[in-house]
Amino acid sequence: MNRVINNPDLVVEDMLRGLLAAHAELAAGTDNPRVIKRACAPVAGKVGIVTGGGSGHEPAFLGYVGENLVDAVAVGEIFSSPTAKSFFDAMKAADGGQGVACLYGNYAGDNMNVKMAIKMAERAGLTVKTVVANDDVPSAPKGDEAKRRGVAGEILMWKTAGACAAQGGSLDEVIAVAQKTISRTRSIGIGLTSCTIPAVGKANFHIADGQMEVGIGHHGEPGINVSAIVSADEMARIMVDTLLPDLPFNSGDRVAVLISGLGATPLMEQYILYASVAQYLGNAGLTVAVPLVGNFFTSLEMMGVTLSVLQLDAELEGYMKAPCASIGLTQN
Amino acid sequence: MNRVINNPDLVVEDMLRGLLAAHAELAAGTDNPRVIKRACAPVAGKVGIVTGGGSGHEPAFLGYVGENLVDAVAVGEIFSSPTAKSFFDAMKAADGGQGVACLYGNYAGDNMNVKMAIKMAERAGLTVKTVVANDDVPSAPKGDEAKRRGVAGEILMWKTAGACAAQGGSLDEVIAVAQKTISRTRSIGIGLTSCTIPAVGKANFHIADGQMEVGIGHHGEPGINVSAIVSADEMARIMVDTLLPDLPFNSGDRVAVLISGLGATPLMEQYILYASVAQYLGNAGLTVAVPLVGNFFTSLEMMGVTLSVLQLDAELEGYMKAPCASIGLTQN
Amino acid sequence: MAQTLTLKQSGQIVLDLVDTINANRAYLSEIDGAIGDGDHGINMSKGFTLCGDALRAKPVLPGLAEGLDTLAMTLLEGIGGSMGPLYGSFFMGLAESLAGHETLDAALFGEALANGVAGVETVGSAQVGDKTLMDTLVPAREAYRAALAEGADFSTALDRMIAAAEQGWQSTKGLQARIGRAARLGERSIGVLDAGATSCFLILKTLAGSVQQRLG
Amino acid sequence: MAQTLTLKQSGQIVLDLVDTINANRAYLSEIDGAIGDGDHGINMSKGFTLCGDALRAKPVLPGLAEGLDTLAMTLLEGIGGSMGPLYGSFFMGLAESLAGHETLDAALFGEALANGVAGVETVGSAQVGDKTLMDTLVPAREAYRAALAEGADFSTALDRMIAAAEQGWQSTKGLQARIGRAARLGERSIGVLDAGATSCFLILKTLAGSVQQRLG
Ligand SMILES: Nc1ncnc2c1ncn2[C@@H]1O[C@H](COP(=O)(O)OP(=O)(O)O)[C@@H](O)[C@H]1O
Ligand SMILES: Nc1ncnc2c1ncn2[C@@H]1O[C@H](COP(=O)(O)OP(=O)(O)O)[C@@H](O)[C@H]1O
Ligand SMILES: [Mg+2]
Ligand SMILES: [Mg+2]
Ligand SMILES: [Mg+2]
Ligand SMILES: [Mg+2]
Repeated sequence: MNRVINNPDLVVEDMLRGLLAAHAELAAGTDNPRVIKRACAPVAGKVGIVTGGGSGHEPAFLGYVGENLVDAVAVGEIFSSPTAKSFFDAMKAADGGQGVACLYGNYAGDNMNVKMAIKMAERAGLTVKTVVANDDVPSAPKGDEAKRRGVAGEILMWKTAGACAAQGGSLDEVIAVAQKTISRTRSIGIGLTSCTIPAVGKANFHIADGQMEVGIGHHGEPGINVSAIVSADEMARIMVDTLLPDLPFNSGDRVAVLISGLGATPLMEQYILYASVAQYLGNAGLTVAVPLVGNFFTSLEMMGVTLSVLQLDAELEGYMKAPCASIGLTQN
Repeated sequence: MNRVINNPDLVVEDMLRGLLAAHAELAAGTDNPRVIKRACAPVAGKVGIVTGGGSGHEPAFLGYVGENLVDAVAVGEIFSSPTAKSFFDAMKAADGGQGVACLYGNYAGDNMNVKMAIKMAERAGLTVKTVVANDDVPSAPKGDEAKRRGVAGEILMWKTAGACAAQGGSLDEVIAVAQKTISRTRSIGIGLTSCTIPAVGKANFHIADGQMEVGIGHHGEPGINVSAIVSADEMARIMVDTLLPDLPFNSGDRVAVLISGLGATPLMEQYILYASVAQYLGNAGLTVAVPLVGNFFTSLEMMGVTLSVLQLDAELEGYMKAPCASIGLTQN
Repeated sequence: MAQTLTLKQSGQIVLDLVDTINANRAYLSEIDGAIGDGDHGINMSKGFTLCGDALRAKPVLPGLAEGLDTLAMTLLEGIGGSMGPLYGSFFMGLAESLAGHETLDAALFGEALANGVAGVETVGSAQVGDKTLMDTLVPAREAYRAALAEGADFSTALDRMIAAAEQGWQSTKGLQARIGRAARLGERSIGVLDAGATSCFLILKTLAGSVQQRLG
Repeated sequence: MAQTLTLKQSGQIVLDLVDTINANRAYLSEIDGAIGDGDHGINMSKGFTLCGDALRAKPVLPGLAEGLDTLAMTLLEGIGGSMGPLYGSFFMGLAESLAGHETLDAALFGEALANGVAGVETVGSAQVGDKTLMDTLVPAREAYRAALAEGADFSTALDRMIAAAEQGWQSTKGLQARIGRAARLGERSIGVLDAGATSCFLILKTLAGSVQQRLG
């Protein structure tokens, strides 16, 4: 293990210490050490945006706390859901009196903890509504969308919902925007190497050298198939061919495209992939109105990439292009 | 090789294609396929900022083309200096009539190519002045600073000089700011794994599993020593203890701190390192006025980190905090 | 033999549960290691230990209802993943039913058990046969209900509950996991016990035993 | 034997240089592989081939001065790293000295050679003994100058230049690299030839041979 860590059991604590030390203007701690909030949260009169999930995906989730984005985030152990209490505390931290939109990913643990957190929130008199991201196409067949996992498309939903909330949207409006965003988003990942949770010390899944796993999940969940690594162009073709028919996307659509490296894949290669993705999307008659390329949602030091495509409309395009400031995404 | 590439000999071309497709508002190509400029460059009446270097360090160098940063960049093969012609063409692309500041790193190839480019620029009637970054402390002993390599500290010099130029600084003022920045910056890297140039196909240096190389260069240049990996806290101590006496930094100084992952080291671990770095700097009486943590200057998929510390004064702090927009760094 | 116990004086039962989980920490992780990620004992023991510490830190040991509520809240606070919400809602269900009562009798226990199981069902949406703790819980609830319907006394009903819980737990050996981490293994998950069903049996058995002991 | 050649009609000499480098592509990379990164032949051949293509694409083959200038510019345009600027400035130095002249005689060649070597010196700052192409270039320049001073004719001076270049090149075998990539190896760089010194010898030998051929 070639890591920059102290006690492997305390990597999340140590990370949070560093992150809070570095970004005092952006993010602040709370009484719950596993809840990070915007320095100015709760913002009175604004719908609060909450998310949360396991650690190891940095800058997701906590890196999207910021201006016109997420107000508070619940932080779990590596690849493990935050506690119900942490989700609840994040809701409290985000509540500016207009209710809270809890926008998270479709994983068993997160679903259960959010459910319990909402129970606690109801007792405390908070209004909370949720949207569950299920953008990962390979994780369940079409028709069974409710079973699909949430992956990097979550970022797009935080972006649009965060912008809507910042512009004064009501809870129902914010929820509708988040839901519309994720309903129009399709994602797929390709994994090239596995990763190692520091406290475990050995890889908890395996991809043989020279192999790629198409459709792999953010924690090594099995994908559609394993085959010999193909060219970036061929990867792009496979990914685009999987995503476009699923929504379906149509010629003439304007889209947001998010390519995220999974951790160890160089930015150079992410742009190489984007070149082909852009071409295949163009061939299909789509216009990329919002392109995002970088390490937005990672899995420790996995090699690989994910592609997310969001079918825009005028409202979503406006929200996607709105300014924001956070560790994970800043635009002006 | 678990890579997302097409032809290994054309990775730079393919990357540039993707990058230009993704960032049309920010960056534009030029007649020279190895020169990228700001979409709006040259900006009339503004000093042009030029840099350049080998590829494989993304987002450096080309990712810092943008608003209040670099105007044009010469792009080399992986880990290899751009051609003299490319540096010259970048100078032409950046020249808005007030001269060009070419701010690059101290490597034999870059030095020679910039020298020849300046010869060409003189013939073409351009005024070019240079600052050579030499912030990497382990690459030569104190007293021999001119022999030191330039590493991530280059980003700080682009930032301050870019801001100075944007605010109307003359060529001499811009050069003075860049020189002051790099003269007050000290950097050190620790490498934990090596990396592989796609066209070569095997690692061109080696770090044994469980070992770390303190002071390693961005292309695997040998460091000060190789030892068993220590804790992040101990790494921070070694790094801080190397940098502080070298300038020297003094109690009461305000500093900018830049931690960069070398490619495959997760952001989580970079923040773990920052937690300890901030503490050791605090112990020494320094105040971190500008903290930057992320993959700012990488070496393909190397694992490891670099630390750069810049001794601020009021002028430099202002320039460091000025807004900017680019792939590598956006702040508002 | 008494047919009720005083809730206020029965807070020790929660500490018995804590002891049981801690005593079986390694065993539970070992079972989870076969078809899961080997951390079930660690997860459970982390949450239960927090609760034990919280209860022991109080000047007076709280009664059973409050103790179970503390257990629920510390699980929801102390462990993420799925065990926090699943066992958290189980114990919250028990605590909610007992709240406001002075004594625990057979009927109230049955009500509380059903409420706890319903909580797990709502949160986890697992069915009997999915190879989870529901395979222990549902037969236990059914057997207890049937025993009361047949006129059994409190202690006898608890015996019947435990027998059914044990059978349900053991049945997981032959099941293919359809939910949770082990579901990924498909047929390869058949042949070993389920970790959650195991901890659940140990919890019910301790709960029943401690109640029976107090019934005299 | 004539003592001058017409520059306008000697552009073929540049194509001879291109052929020499391409013929030795593998050999040069092999030498670089021993203590460098094994790409010297690739780097050189890339730049020289570009120049050959550019020259052959012109309706009329340019003369020697213009041809050398094209070679210099294509190297500066086509290869980054250190070979572009080093050989670029060498050939630029030659071209600058020849520019404006109609004929090449022994004195002008000596002037051009010195100017080219000065260009390499300025750009690369390497000294004799550092195990670089300077170990070929500097003895070559000195020997040529001495030959002229002693009254040797053009062709003889070129023979003396090549003999010294070869000796200088061979001397790199015993040297420890103090500059460039091989310097990292310290003492381990001793015992093999330097790649740049090798390509430089091949270039000077071809240049001299082609000139001599034209002197008749
Ligand atoms: N939806 C669910 N409903 C009920 N029990 C579940 C559910 N999902 C998982 N389980 C139980 O969780 C147990 C695993 O718990 P544990 O190892 O602590 O968590 P994890 O699987 O996150 O490592 C399984 O043995 C199973 O009994
Ligand atoms: N500063 C310098 N001055 C003169 N020659 C140099 C200098 N640095 C390197 N060289 C020459 O460069 C040669 C290596 O060239 P090449 O392999 O093409 O480049 P690289 O080392 O970048 O791979 C060495 O053999 C040496 O002769
Ligand atoms: Mg487990
Ligand atoms: Mg687990
Ligand atoms: Mg070489
Ligand atoms: Mg080379």
